[in-house]
Order: sequence, then C-alpha cells, then structure tokens
Amino acid sequence: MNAEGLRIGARHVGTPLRRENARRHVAGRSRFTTDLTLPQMLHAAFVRSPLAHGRITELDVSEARAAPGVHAVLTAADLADCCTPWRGTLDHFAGMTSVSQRPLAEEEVLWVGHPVAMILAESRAMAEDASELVLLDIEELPAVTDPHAALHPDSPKAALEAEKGNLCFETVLETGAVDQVFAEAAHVVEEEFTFGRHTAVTLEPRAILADFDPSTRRLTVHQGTQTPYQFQDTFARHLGLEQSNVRVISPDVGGSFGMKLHVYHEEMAVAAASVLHGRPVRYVPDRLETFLSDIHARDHRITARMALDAEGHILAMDVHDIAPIGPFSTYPRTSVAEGNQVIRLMGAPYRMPDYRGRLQVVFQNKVQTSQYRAVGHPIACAVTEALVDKAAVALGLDPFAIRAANVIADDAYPARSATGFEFEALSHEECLGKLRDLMGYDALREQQAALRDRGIYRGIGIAPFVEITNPGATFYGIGGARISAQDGAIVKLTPGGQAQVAISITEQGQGTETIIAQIVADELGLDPSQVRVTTGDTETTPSGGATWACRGAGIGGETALRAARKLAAQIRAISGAVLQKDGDTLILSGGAVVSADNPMVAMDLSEVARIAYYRPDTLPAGIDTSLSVAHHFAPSGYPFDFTNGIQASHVEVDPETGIVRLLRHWVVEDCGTIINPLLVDEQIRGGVVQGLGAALFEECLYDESGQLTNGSMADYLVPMPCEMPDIAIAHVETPTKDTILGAKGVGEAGTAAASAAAMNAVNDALLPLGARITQTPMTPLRILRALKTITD
Amino acid sequence: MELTGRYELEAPPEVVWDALFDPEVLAASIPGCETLQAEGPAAYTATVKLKVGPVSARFKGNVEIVDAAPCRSCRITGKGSGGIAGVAQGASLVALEATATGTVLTYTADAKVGGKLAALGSRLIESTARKLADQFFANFATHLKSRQENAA
Amino acid sequence: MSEQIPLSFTLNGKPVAAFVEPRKSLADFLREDRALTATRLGCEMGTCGACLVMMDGAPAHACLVLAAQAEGAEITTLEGQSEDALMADLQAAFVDRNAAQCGFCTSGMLTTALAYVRQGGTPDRAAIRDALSGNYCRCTGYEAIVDAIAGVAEAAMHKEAAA
Amino acid sequence: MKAPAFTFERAPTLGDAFDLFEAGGGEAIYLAGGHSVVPSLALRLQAPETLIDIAAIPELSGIREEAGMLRIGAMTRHAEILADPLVATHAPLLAMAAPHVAHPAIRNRGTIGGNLCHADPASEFPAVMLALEAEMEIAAPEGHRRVPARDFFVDLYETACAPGEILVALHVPVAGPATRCAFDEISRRRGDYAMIGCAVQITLEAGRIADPRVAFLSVGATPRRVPGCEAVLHDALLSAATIAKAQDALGADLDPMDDPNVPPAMRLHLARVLLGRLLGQLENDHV
Repeated sequence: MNAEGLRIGARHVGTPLRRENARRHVAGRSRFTTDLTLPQMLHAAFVRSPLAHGRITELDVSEARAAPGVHAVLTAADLADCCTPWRGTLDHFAGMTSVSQRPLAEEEVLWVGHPVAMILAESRAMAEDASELVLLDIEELPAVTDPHAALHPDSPKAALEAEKGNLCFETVLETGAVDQVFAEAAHVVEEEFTFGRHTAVTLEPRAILADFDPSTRRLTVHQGTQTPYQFQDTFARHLGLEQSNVRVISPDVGGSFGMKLHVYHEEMAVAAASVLHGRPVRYVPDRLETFLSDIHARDHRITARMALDAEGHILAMDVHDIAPIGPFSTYPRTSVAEGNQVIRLMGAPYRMPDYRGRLQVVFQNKVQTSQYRAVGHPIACAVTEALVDKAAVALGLDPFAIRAANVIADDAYPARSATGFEFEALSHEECLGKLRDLMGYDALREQQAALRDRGIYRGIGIAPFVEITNPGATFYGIGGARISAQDGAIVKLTPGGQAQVAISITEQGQGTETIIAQIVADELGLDPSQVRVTTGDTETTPSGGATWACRGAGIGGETALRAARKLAAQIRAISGAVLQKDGDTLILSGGAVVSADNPMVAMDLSEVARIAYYRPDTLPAGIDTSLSVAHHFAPSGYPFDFTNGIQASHVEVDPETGIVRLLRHWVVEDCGTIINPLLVDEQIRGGVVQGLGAALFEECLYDESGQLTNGSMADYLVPMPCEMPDIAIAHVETPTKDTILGAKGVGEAGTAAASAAAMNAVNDALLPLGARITQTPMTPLRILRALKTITD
Repeated sequence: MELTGRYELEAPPEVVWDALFDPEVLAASIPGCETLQAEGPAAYTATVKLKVGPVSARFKGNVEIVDAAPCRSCRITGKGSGGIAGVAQGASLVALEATATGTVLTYTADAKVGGKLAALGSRLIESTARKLADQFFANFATHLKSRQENAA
Repeated sequence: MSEQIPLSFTLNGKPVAAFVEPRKSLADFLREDRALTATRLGCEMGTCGACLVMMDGAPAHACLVLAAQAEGAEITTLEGQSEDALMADLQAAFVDRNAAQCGFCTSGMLTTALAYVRQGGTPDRAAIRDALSGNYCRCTGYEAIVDAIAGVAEAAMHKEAAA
Repeated sequence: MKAPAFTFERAPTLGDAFDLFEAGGGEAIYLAGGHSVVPSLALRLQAPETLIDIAAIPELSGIREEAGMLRIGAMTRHAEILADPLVATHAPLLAMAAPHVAHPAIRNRGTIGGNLCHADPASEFPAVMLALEAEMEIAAPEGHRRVPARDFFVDLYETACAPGEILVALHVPVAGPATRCAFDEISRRRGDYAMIGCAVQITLEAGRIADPRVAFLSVGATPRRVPGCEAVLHDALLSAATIAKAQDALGADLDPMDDPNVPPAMRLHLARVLLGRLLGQLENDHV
C-alpha cells in the first residue's frame, strides 16, 4: 500500500490557499533588505564611468577621502588583494570567451555605469556628496554598440583584452537536410526580427548589507537575492573566507525575475569592503544606477525562415540569431544561456523534422545582458509564431487551423524536437481547443470584420509555447557552474505536534512558503496553518538551488514532499509502537495518526511528539525517535520538465497615431499538478504583463556612442495599470511522472508567449493596411513607419 | 544631432575673425562661462556653469579653435566634465562670408553628452543644445557689436 | 553642511517635534528617523508610487516632499492606518485576491486605494486603473489589485446605499 | 539619489521671500509644491544654496472671479484646479487639461504656479495659458506686473520671471456663452510626457468660428500657438473642409524638435491628427 492510497481527509494541494506572508505586506510589516540597518553601518556610493569605453587616465580620490562623514574611498587597487577576479564562462559552451572582472574598473572602463570608485560614508547623502569630489579622467576609446558592426573584422574591440575580438560564442545546431528541404519546399516564409533590450525594473532595487566581524572572520550578508546559497559560495571563494563562515540571508525580496541571481560588481565590492573595514556596509542602488548596472536582457537580431509543404505542414526552420550581450559574459550563469535557449526553443510546439539554428553572441559596450524571466522563450516564440502566422496568410489558413495541423499530437508523446529536446508529455491540442472556447474566437472574428468596415482595426494573435522548467544538472552544473541542481528540506514535528519546514527554495512573492505548507500539510495530515516554512537563510535552511528557471514548485515542492513523507514514516513508526500497530497501516489525517482499519484507534500528533520528545523512555528500546528529517532531491528523469500552453491577444491599432491598445488577453496553460490555483494564475498574469511590456513599451535605448538615454522610470516605459488588459486563464493538467508531486514550473509561462501573441495580434490588425511589424517594442513610431505614414 | 544657425554681423570678416580669437569675447560668449584661461594661442581651459531649467552643473574642461582658415572658417571644440552630472562635448564648424554690410556667420554644431545627463535628459538634449548654441552666437554678436562701439 | 531645522507635524495621529536636515525627503525622514519602513522608495522621483503617504488627507509622494515641507501637516503612513475600517477591508481584499506578491508596491497601492474608495470611487475597472495610473507593480500585472479595490468599492457603495 | 545640502527658509510674505532671495546672493531658488524641484535636487541636477518655501504666502492662494477675469493663485494645486467649480465654469479648458497632468498623487501636491514656472515644453498648463490668453501676474520687489502668456514662455525652461521674481497668480478671461474648447494629448501611457498635446478654444456662433486659439505642447522649446492654422479657422464654418485646411496649415506653423523616439515628421503628423480630432469633436458637439 503506498502513501497516496492511504490518504484521507482534506487535501490542500490544489486549493487556493491565501498567502500568510501577504498579510505582513498589507500590514506594512514586510522586512526588505532596504529596511535594515545595523550599528556602525556605512553606506556605499559608486563613482561610475560616464563613457561607454575608455582608459582611465586619472583617478584622484584624495579630496573625496577628506570629505565630511567619509570613512574610506576605495579604488580597484584597494580591493585587489581581498577579492579574486571572476570570469563568466562555462565549459559546455565550447569555445566561449570573456574577459575577467573585478569589483572596480582597473584601467579600462567597459560601459556607461562601470563602477570605478566606491565611497563609504556615514550616510548615503554624504557618500554622494563625496562622490562629487572624485576626479576621474577617461581617455575615450571607440565604443562598440551595433552587433553587426561588432562582428566586422575591422571593428574596434569592446574589451581590449578579449581573446577573439567581439565574438563571445558561436554555435550551430543542425539536422541533416535543411538546405534540401528549403530548396524543395512548396512554401518558404522569411522575416527579419529585432528584439529590443529591456530590463527587470524590480520595484525594490538590488540591495545588500554586508556585515563582516573580524573577531570571528564571519561574514553575514543580508541581500535581496533569489539564490542565497550561490552567493554564500561566491563570497566565500572570492573573498577567501571559510564557506561555513559566510551566511547569506534573503529577507523579503522586492521582486527578482532572474535579475537578482547574477554576480554584480557592486555587491562584490560591498562584501569586500566590509571584510576590509570590519564594518557593516550597505548599498542600495538608486533608480538611475539600476538602469546602468542591473542586467539587461533579450536584444536579439534574428533572420529566420520556415519551409512548409503545400498543405501547410512545417518542414523546417533556419534561424540566425545575433545576440549582443555587453562587454563580457555574466557570472556565474554566462550571458550565452539566453541565445542558447532562443535557438533551441524555435519551433518547439511543432512536428518539425528539420532545423538549423546559428547563434553568435557578441560583445559590445553596454550593460551586461543575462537571464531574465523566461530566458530566450519570448524570442523563440515570437519568431516561430510570426512565421507560422505569415505562412497561414500565404496559404489562406486560419491561425488555429495551421497550428492544429502542426502541433505535436497529445497522444504522440514522448517526443523529441528537431533541436533535441525530449518532451515527456504535452497538451497542445487540448490547449488549442480550450483557448478557442475561452476567447470566443469565432465571435471575435465576426466583430473584427464588422469593425474593419467602420475603420476600426482590431487584431487577434495566438501563440502556443513550450516552457523549460525543473532543470536538472545538465543545465549549468555540467558546464562547471557552482549552481546547485538539487534542493533540500528539513521537516520537523514540533513538540506541540505542528510542523516546521526549512527549505532551500526562496520566496519573492510567488507564494513559495504557502505551497510548501500545502504540500507538507497534506503529507502530515495537518492544516497548512500548522506548518511554518522558513526560507532564505543559508544558516538555517539546507543548501540548494533556490528559485530560478521555474524550479521552485517542481523541484522544491517535490523535495518538501519527500522530506515530509520521511517524517510521516517516522511518525507512523513511533505511533505504531505506541498503538501496537504496523506503521504501514496508519494514516496521518486531521492532526492525528489513525488506524486505516479502525478509525477509533488514533492518537494526536501532539501526543506522538510529546512521547517522542519528553517520554522516549516509554517507547521500545532502540526506536528511532527522530522527528526532524532532512531530504534532498534533484530531478533524475528527463533533463527538463517541459510545460506548454497557448496565449491569445486582442488589440486595437490606431493607424493614425500608431498606438496599440491591449483589449484582452487569454492564456491556457499546462503546468502539471496545480498546487495552488490562485497563485498559479497570478504568476501567469504577472508574467503576461512583463511580456506585454516588452511587446509595446520597454526598451533600454542607447545612442551610437553607447550612452543609455532613458535611465529613469519617466523615460523607460514599464507597463502601468491603465495600459494593461484583463487576462483570462484556463488550465490543462498533465502532471510529470518524473516526480510524485507531478508539478512543473509556471513562473515564466506568462512571459514566454505574451509578446508573441501581441505581435501577431498587431500584425493581424495591420494586415488589411498592408503593413507588418517584426520589431519589439512595437512603438507608435515603428508602427507608423510600417504603415509608411512616416517615411524618414 | 546636428544644429545649424546663421547670423548677420555688421563687421567685416577680419574683425569677426579677430573677435573669435579674443579670449575676452570668447569668455563673454560661452553661456555660463565663469573662467577662461589661455593655454595656447587658441586653446583654453574653462569653467562653465550651465543652467537649463532643472539642470545646473559646473563643467570643467577645455575649449580649442582648430582647423583655422583665417577669415574664412574654423572649428570650435569644447569638452568638459561635470563630475557626477556627466560629460559634455561639442564641436562647431564656423564659416564667415563677407557681405555688403559685414559678415554672414554660419555654423553647424554637434553636441554630445554622457553619463547622468544623457541618461536623464534625452527628451530635451536637442532643445538644450540648440539653445546653448544660439546663446553662444547671439552673445558673440552682441559683444562684437559692443567691441566695435567701444573701438569707435 | 546645512544646519538641522526644527520640524513639527502630526504623524500617524500623534504630534512629532524633531530636527531634520533640510535636504532630507519626507520619505527618508519617515524611514530613517522614525523607522516607519512601510513607506518604500522605488524611484525617488515620483514615478512609481511606492512612497505614497496620506498628507493632509490625500495621497502624496513622500519622495517629492521635503520633510521640512511637512511642517504643520498631518501625515499618515500605512502603519498609522491600522485602525481604519476601510483600510482593513482593503487589506483583507488584497490578501484574498493575492493582490500583493513581493509586497514592495503594496503600501502605495493601498494608499491610492484608500483615497479612491473614500472619495466614493466606483467599482468601474477603468476608473480604478486610472486612479492607479501612477502606481507601478512589477509582479501582479495589476488585475488582482483592480479586483481587490473593485470589491471593496462595491461593498462601500452598498453600505452607502443601505445607510 | 539624495539631495545635496542646502539651507531651508520659509517665507511668510512676499517681502520676506524677496529679502531671503536677496540674502541668498543668486544661489537661492523658490519652492512651491516642490514636485519639479525636489526630484531635480535628488538627482543632483542642481545644487542651490538656499531653498525658499513660498507655499504659505497668502497672495499665492485662492481662486476667485474679479472683473471678468478668473484669478488663480499660483499655489493652487492641480487637484484643486480639477475640482473647482469656478474653474469648470469660467475656464473649462483648464479643467479639461488638468486630468492629463501626471498622476493623481502628483496632482494633489503639484501647483499650477510651479508647473508654469518650470516651463517644461511637454507640460499641459503652459499651452492652456497660451490658448486662454491668460495674464501672468509677477511680483518683484519693485511691484507687480502682468505679462501675457505669449510673452511668459520665453525658451526651454525659461520664463519671463526674472531671478528673484515670483509668479503670484494667473488671470484668465472668463469663457463666454459661445466659448467652446477641447484638450487632448497623445501619449504612450497615461500620464506620460505627451508626444503631442493640443488645447483649442474657439467662439462658435451659428457654426462659424471666431477668435480661434490653438496651442500645442511638446512641439519645441516652448508651447506654440499656430497663427497660420488659426487664420484658416478664423471666421470659417466649422466643417470637415475647414478642419482639413487647418490641419494642412500646421506644416508651416510648426517646426518640431528632433527626438529619436518622435522624429519631427511624426510629431507634425500627430499634431495634424490631434487637431483634426479635437476640431472634429467640437464639430460633433455642435451638431
């Protein structure tokens, strides 16, 4: 008899449990890193390069050192001995290069915002006062900004010491017959795409408070990060500290989205400065600094074509992605990962026999780009789906019909993509059908036609997608990255009969703690309110991968489930001894241990705990009375648990102004077992809006000399309430059989296809006007240019 | 970004040319110029306090007149650092042409800012640069006139 | 260095007399000098809404007001709203609808919401979005926040009609 | 992003304000609502030695009608403009423009005087002042003077207020029974700096236009009236043909600045579109 068969009573997995930590947020009682202060704390401010590329010819900090309230002013030389450099390359990206980095620029500045000097003062205001007194002179070097020009053999180098000029990495993924398939295909559609750089704009900036105690050589770092264990390892290795002496605590984190797991110059400088000066050092970038130093993402120039047969079956795609990433590759995940996912996710929903994807990752003098929510997905999805829609128009097929004819059938799994991904089980057909009903597709088409007659241009766009979740060790570990592929949980029964869980996945508002409580509550027969979950502290929780790449629920949830089962087995064994029953015949339910064959035979968990903690003498000799168990789990089945879904966007384009109004958005998603439908839906909604921001508004704009020209929230347009649509969501549930829980990830699903659906919708609206747009964000200017209203 | 302008001056090209190389006229013409010190025949170090609406920053830098074709054309270049406000540089190609009443001065200027000013001010950089360029040549025309009047 | 100047105003219903550096924003004063950290800083230039507090009964950006400008004013932060029944309804609705994810925008959102419902705002979604037009949230996509406010506005309307 | 140090003074009266400014030796600035000044301080884009808070000066507050003019104190907050019945009746154009100014919380604290003195070319109220042919009352130590709006907005962020002078109030001629007005702007998001904005006020009798005033914002260093366009409208029937002619006239009236996001041709195009829509709206309202 397995544990599942024994389950009776209320099940909490699958219910919309409210988040307890949301109660703290609404009461104003959250504790973010930006809220923390410590005695003797110093505040850091950075002097940054105003030029995109240059050589430091003079750096005089003497006047700043003498300014009121200033404790120290540090330059590269001051930190050289206490922080070793880092280099963002991984072995499995064969041949990739990148120059190494130190916390502060030594001789060469590589982007506008490159930190050159750090001021430590009694207040941030005083640190900023002193930063005005630093004399910095830079001899300007040619800035590399355009990725195509960067690849030209005569191009200046973005980083003088780059080994292979401006090429960071190049790879080609190819099946045998691509050229022949294209030569013989009945239809070929092709297009060029430009995807604008954008950035995370978390409302809480990255924040760090590093506190080194020289008397014990212990470093405690309070940091708004997703990955405290990774930073524990990073700080220990680069600052020469015992790993056991480094503690990273991530309290409430004001948004992360992949942006808060990279190693940044400032964080390393702050931790090093605390070690050097033996005082707590706090750094919170201001909003301009976040635009100049947070990783940016996307930025792809793609040429792509798709071959189809006469009936509209996709035969092959041929894709060339040029991905500029800034002057070096990010540490420790590299800046290659996004492009790598772009070329591997092309055509993922479809039965497509042949494929060629070429990726060139290019250096330039802008902020580093790296992983950000839905790494690579929005690009691959937009390219694929734009080509599918273009083919549908060419073939006179309805967008739903061409997709129905091409998606991998729901009964055809396991299946393998042309790019080599192994799919366990996906549900494209069911999702397509469900979406069509959800959005009332046929009525929308009728309305569209009627409105066009009145000069109103509405468009409908759909975009199926495949999302990579629950990555295994082949994702980063295989390349040598010290990023844990597994997670750990400790579950304990308190002496009062309640549960406490310490787990390595982290919470940034997704509801991590809530879903873990639901899972553990079900395994122990408790109410989730009786399960306290602790996250985000390397000292009190097991080490693990934490929260990124949609692994929290799937891997972390499975970890908690297995740990709780271990504890349940312990509880059954101990209570079995008391009740004189075989532990296997006992069920945990309603806060008690109950005999499966006789419900009258039962004891409360508090009684089990009381006996185990206070009266172990009454138990048979030698019985294991452990009521804390630990378990670690790493996925060992498929390399990834892929999810799928489909999105639709309904827009209205004003052809006179080029402004696009988002009317409505729909998502059908299959993330396997839904642990908490409320939280899943809100993850999807938030993700969709991040994708819509990219589609219409968000872009880091640079001039030709590498100056960022929109470094404020007045000029960088994040999605705001008035412009965003309501979003309807439905689900299909195909649990993964790789785990007991069956959950896959969902955090990136919304972002993965939202911009693709929006782009298809805009192009659907523009179709009768003879215009087409393949660049994001789809700004009024770009739309007016597509319409040839503006010709210069 | 390219800016252009045209001024009609009531002085022959030789007088205009001399004025361009007169540090006093130059100092009086550069908007917000606080100090101007000669470092060579046509090279100066300068402190300039720029004030445009919500921005006021003190720039330290240099001004140089190069590619001089006497009484016909030259390039005036300037480059300055405004500390944490960022950097600014500009170059202006100035051409003089004699007319019946004096000289027509035309210029094509090009301005660039870096750092915080670029990141925060892009919406208004062109208007700002145009305003400063206009101010420079308007000041120049005024001072040229008063110099002539003083000389007369 | 500028001298600290005296400052007195009403903060969360109680008189405050303090000395403050003139350059300090009201937000920094609240957070640093009074440890009222529910007022959050997201942009420090009035574009994100995270720092909204009630100033003389209406939402104001604490980052755009110098502490010195609060002389004589009545300031209420989220911490000071705990007794307000309408705020309690909004807080409950936010939790119920999962309208707070990371929580960093939440104080500002609730401040805008409170003013909106107090002024008789209707459950109209477009009107709520317009009221929120200066409040940025990166996590939720806004719909849950709009839902939560619409629910409380709806209930307030019924209460009004019944009274 | 913390402001540099300065001293802070409160001026209870205009005289005190002038004295404090004088004492500041040219390095002082006035503070009204502070919604333009405070962020620029935080960004360290300016570093005054003294800030003079003029919010409490009695002459700067209040809205009242006097002698066929609506007097609006400079310290009037945007939210008050939006809610005030006198503004709605006598200066409907101003009331129409107010909801477009930034966001609700900004409108609670920002003041019309501060907004006008800041003279941002993308700001709504300066264009409205042009269309209303308002007069700006400026106080100087020597006394008060009135400057017509057309002479007030001198250049980018530059007004006729000399250093040390204070904008006390604006005086707006009250709207007549036949006054019709419209305001709108085209912006990418609600509350953003508009790509283009337009304020129109006309007198409309028997379908015929008199006294047309059309002012654009976000077209150059200052808001602009468009004389060619107004000449087309003057004494014309408000009709589709007139509107088309008025739109065509904009090409000669406007020379928009360059901006990589909104090149001049696009701005001119949007100006035509917006003018067409506003006049069309007035035409429809009339019918």
